[in-house]
Amino acid sequence: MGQSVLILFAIFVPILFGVCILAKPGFKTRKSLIATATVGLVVTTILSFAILYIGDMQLELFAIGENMNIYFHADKMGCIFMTIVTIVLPLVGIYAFEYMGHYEQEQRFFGFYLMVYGVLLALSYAGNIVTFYLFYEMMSIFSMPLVFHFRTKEAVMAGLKYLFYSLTGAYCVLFGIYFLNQYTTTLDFTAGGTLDMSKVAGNEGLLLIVAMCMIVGFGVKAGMIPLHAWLPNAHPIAPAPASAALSSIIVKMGVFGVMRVVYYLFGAEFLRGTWVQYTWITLTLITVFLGSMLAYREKVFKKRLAYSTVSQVSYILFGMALLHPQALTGSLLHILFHAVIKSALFMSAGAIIYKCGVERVDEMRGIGKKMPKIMWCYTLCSLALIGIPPASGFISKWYLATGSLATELPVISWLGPVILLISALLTAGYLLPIAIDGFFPGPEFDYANLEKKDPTKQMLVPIMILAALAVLLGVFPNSFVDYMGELVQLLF
Amino acid sequence: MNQYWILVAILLPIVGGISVRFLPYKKTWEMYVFLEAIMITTSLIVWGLILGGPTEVFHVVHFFNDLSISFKIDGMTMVFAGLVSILWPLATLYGFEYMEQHDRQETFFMFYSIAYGVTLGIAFASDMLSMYFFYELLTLSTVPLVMHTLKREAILASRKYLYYSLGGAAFALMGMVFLMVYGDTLEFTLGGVLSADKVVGHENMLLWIYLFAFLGFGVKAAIFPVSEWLPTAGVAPTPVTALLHAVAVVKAGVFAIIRLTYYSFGTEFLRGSWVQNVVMALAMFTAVYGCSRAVKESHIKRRLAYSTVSNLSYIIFGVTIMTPMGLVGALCHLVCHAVMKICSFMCAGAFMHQTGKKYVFDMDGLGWKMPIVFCTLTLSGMGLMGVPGLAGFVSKWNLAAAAVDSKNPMAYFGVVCLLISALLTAIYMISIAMRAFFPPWGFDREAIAGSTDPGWKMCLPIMLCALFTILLGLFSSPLVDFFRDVAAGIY
Amino acid sequence: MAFVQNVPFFSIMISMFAGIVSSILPAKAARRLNIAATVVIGAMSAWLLVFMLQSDIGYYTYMMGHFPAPWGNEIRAGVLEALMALVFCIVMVLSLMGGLHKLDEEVEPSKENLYYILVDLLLGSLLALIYTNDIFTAYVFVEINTLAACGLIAIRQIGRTFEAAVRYMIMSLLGSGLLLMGICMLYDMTGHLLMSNMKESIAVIMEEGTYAVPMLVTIGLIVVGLAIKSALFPFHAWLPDAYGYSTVSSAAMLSSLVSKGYIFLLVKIFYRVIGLEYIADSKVLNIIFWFAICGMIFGSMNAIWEKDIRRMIAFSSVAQIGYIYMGFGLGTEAGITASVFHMLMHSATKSLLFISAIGLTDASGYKRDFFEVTGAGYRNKIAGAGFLVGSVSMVGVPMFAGFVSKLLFAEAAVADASWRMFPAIIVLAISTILNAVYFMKTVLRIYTPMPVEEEQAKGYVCIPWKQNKVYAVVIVLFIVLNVVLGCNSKPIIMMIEEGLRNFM
Amino acid sequence: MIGLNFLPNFGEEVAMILFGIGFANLLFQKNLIKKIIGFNIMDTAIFLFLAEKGYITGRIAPIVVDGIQSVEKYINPVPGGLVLTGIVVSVSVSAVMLSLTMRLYKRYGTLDLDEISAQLRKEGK
Repeated sequence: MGQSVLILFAIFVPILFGVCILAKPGFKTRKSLIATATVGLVVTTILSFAILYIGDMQLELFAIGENMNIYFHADKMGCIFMTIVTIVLPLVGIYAFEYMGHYEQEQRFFGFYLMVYGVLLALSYAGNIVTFYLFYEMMSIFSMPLVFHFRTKEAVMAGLKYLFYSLTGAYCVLFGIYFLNQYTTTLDFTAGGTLDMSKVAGNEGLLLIVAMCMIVGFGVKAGMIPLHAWLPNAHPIAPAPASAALSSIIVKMGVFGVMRVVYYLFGAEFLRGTWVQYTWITLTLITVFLGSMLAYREKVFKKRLAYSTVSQVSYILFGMALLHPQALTGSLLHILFHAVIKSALFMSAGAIIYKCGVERVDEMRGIGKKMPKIMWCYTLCSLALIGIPPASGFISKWYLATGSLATELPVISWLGPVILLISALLTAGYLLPIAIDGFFPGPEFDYANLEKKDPTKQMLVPIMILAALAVLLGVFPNSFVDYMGELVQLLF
Repeated sequence: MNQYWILVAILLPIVGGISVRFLPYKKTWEMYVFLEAIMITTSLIVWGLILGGPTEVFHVVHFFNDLSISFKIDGMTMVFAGLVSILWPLATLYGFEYMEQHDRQETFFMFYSIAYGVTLGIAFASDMLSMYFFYELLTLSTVPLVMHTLKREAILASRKYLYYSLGGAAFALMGMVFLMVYGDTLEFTLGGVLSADKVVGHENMLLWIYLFAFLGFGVKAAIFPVSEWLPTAGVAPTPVTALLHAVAVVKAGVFAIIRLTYYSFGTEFLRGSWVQNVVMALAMFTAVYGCSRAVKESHIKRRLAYSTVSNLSYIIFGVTIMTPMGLVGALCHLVCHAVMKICSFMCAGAFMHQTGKKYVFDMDGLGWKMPIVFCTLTLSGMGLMGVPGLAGFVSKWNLAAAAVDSKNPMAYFGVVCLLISALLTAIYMISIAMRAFFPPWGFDREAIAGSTDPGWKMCLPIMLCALFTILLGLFSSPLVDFFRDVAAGIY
Repeated sequence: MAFVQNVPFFSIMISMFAGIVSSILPAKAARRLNIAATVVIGAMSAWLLVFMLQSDIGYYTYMMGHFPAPWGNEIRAGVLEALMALVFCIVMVLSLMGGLHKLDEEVEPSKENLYYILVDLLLGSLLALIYTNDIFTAYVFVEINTLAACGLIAIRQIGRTFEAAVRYMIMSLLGSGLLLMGICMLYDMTGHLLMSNMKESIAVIMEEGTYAVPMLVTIGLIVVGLAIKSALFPFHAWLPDAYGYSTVSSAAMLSSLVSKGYIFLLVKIFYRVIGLEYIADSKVLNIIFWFAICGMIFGSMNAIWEKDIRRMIAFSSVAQIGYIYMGFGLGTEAGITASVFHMLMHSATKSLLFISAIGLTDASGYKRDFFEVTGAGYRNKIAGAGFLVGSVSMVGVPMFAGFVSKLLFAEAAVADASWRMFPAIIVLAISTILNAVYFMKTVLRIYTPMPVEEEQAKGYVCIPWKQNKVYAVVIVLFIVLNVVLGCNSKPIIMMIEEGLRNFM
Repeated sequence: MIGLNFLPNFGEEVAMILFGIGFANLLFQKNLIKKIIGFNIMDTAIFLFLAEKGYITGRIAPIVVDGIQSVEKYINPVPGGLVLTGIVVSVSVSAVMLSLTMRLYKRYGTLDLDEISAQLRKEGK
């Protein structure tokens, strides 16, 4: 029992730190604020790594209602998501200490940042759908202040839009939970699904509708087609560290929700070959294609990255929708790689804006000369994202493509890889030109009064670590792949 | 405690109220202490009756052919009387500070405590006639409260309220008469009183009469076609809107509908008939209509009044499912909504009392100036929204569980309506919290410079209600089990 | 024949005698005599009622001067008659005393004793209508009643009252003309004038079916005649002016007693002369039912539009009379019990309303306009309380008489479940709402305080209840009567049912 | 057959027609005096009808002249008695009506009821 209390600490330490930072009227100096925030980050990271190390842990907190109890269970799937959270968030936090110095009201930013960190950990440990839904809703509410941090008129509107979209998604999920409560043996996540076949016998149609509702509900957070409009205008408005955390982790929580529902509540067998699977796959493919097309046309740098998030996350959803072990491993891998790459890209974008104050892509000619280190990390990460072999992106796309070919679905088995390839080309189309113009600005660039604008070490180090990770994960992937492989065997 | 304590519980606040008006007082705080003492003693008596009271019928006044004013304590009484007896002393305490600005306090508090006695009368009534009797008295005793400020719009609001209520009562009377003729007795018995042989030829007519009686009592429960009076009654002072138009009067309407459906006509007779669909459709439409009107409303109290309209239809939706689980869901939301709504009305009242402003857009930046008030307002807003961990989630959970369990396709659509209106509630409650805590950049600071949190007499009830919301949210299983016993008829 | 059985004869004789004697007495003496006579008659009726309840003889007939039928006259008394007589006396005394202070202002001193003659005659004719068993005497006393009522209206001697008296006279003459023709045709067919004999011969006629058409015409004539006289809906044009402008006590007496007398005569004719079952299947009842339904709605609608407070109460009488005729229209035993109970309730509540209305208008500078009455409830507290109780009872709030009669009507309508039930129930509900609208509008109006400076400007004065003790006592007694009728209505309803049962 | 006793009941038919005329006059005439005349016509019509009822052909009036004879000799006296009371009633009613009309005429100078109420409305009291 002793270690299971660890989960409790891992969740409530950051939340407590966040509340203290918010509640304290004012810090004497900026340094003491940064110190408390770092301590918070470090302690939580250590705790979560300890949980990762100890492995399978359970904690039953208490019961709100009849079968509504707060229950934490750090199973294998939860650990994957917990790892991406503990890797990305501290690094983004360190980056943010430097970045936010430039703006005021930091205290509010860091307070909410730590609370979001705690809630994300709780989400990854959640053992049943009710606890998951509780912290899913908390996450929307706490991450909203991060989005409209600058409190300009459009920032507040974007924040509200973000909140109301995620609330709509949350209520679709709640609608599903009510029905699951009736038709499943237990609401806890158990690999392979918990549908009570005797009750389900009569009304499969109803349950398919419920499944579609929950997928669309969680899809809102993952930026899937019907309700993705909030993402492109929430990211550019938010400060860079917030949008980095947002697009790499919080969006993944939507994917995590879909994963839990499909594989741990309904079970893959129930949805295989049904109209739900087909509509889901077509939705993801449309998003993949649409996201990359919009990103290609977008001129504002952060908006472009936001659209790229939309399309990359739909890669993952596409892999899940195929309900095939290989494709599932591909999507799990892509979750890991995309989190790392996208946070690095957003942090580099933030650094460029922070240093040169330039927003649009066409104004960034010769950036490579001014900020060589940042641009090197940027280029490495974009290569990884596009899927050039040595880098990590290639492996996950490889598994996705082979997985989709392996499923005998009539049209999709060949159409899927084709669309993946096209959108990979488009990804190259919207990421590489920045690097090329950056390094080879062409003749009229005045090399004379050029002066280096690289950011301080505090901002640079996290980006470099992530860029290095993006490449190394691609080179030595097999430890991850085996871990994913045995996890996937459990689900089919 | 024998039966006569019921009479004491009902008459004490009435007599106390009248004595408050006519006894001379040197200082006002004497009156406050005297009135609060009466309130608390009545509540203690009520809780004494609930926990250990007699259960057989106690006839007080005999009318013609076996009609009588009589009292009884059954499951429903415990729920409603318990709820009212907890919230009324709190609201009175709140009222003391609020009414300092207004004159004619004695008359106000006279009718306020009379209304308490009459509401207890409704709760303890054991048959349709005595409930109808106190139901009418409740209208008469609350009209002067709505009219208290004696301004033009207050008089118009009270007139509209009076016409709606008396009109509704007329139709309810029709329902009662049919029960007298076609039922064995007017006594409330779970499962209905209609005698099979008398009803055999007239099912369709009786269904029509149930619809009329439902709309009659629905006036007070603010069902769609007849809900216009509630927002206009928002013009009354806050202790009135907080307690009466969020808890006592409207809940009396819903209580009457539950009595009508489960204890007089009987759900076996009504379930599956065309009336159930009509009534459920009405409830669902009102739930969405109430919220959509609330989103557009910028006057804070009218917005909360519209939110009451929609939340009441949640309860009525639970009732119209017509299964024991439906009743559990309805009772659960009846209690949770009462606690949450009274908290939000009190916060709105505190805001108006401190700043004298009435509109949502005057709230910019007040969150940091009046932390207690606006934190509790945000908390109760989240509760209404259905954030898990607070009371709203529990009641929505039970309502939806009942709807899904009833296997009635319309009930599934009802759950969708429930969630749509929860989303709309989120929109209009979160926008208030946003304005209070994160106002847009250019708001004028000196407008809110002077405002601070109100005195302890206002803050204490607000905080207590917020605490109840959290407690109900986290530890609701004992309460829900009690409701299950009530629905099963054990009490 | 116990002595108490002479009570009906004595009461009629006393009222007639008081009327004649007061013509020569000065005003004060005439007033005292009148009140004394009414009180004595009330006591005797109560004594008779108690006797009738204890003894199990249903009813008894009393031959005047022991002359048998064709020559002598006959009185018949039962539980119902005694009860009606008692209530009429109580209402008569209270209405008279309620309006005393206005009498001194509005009627010249020299003519005041004439007023009391008319009041005595009115009482005499009412009692005769209740007790008589001979149909032509009924007609004669109907005429006396009309003349007395017309005198009561015209006593105030302002232009309005004359015009109202003339209109009243014309309509009543129409009514009594039809009634007389009906009675003559009845006599023509049956050959008898005594109601009990008539009943057997009519039963015989009905069996043979010989005079089917003339019988229908006779019933029509009598019913329409009495409907005109008691201001049923289409023939109510004279009522608002008659009640609106006459002096208070006559308005109270007219509205609560005169129209009830004619309705009671109609009930007697239904039961004793023609028999309920023949009436039920003749189409006349449907006509009454539909007239009553329209009366209930349009009476209340007019009352809502009315600006003058006393004409509003007059229009509400039209609606209430519509209620009573709706009870007859149902044609069942329960329906008629409800109508009779409503007669008692209406007479008590209506005179209370008229008397308290006058108190309110006095406190508002004698102006009768609806908006002038604002805040009158505070200026004249006792009148305000009276008006509040009156309107709350009319609207049908439990614990007051109105609620019980509405409940009886609804129960009667539901019990017979014929095609009449739905219109009756719906209209009952709608007219309750309409009642609520115009009564509560006025109650709210009198209880919204008028700003103090405006009151001084208009010269309104507060009237403490001590200023007119008699008036205050009358209002309190009326309230008590109302609450008694409302609360323990069980014995009264039992009496009515028993009376109607042996009314045949 | 319907028309069979049309002739023998000639008296009653005349009475009915007279009654109609009187009733219509009382109701529709504008002038008050004409109304009173109409009322009297109506009443006399009823008394004619009553007298007609009492009459048995071939018998003499019920006045005892030469000693008491058997009942069959005389016609039925009861309707006669009724007519007497009727006449008393209609006379007194006409008297009251006429006095009221005189008062109205003295005050308003017209016998037309609608005109009187128009003047009253103008006065406003």
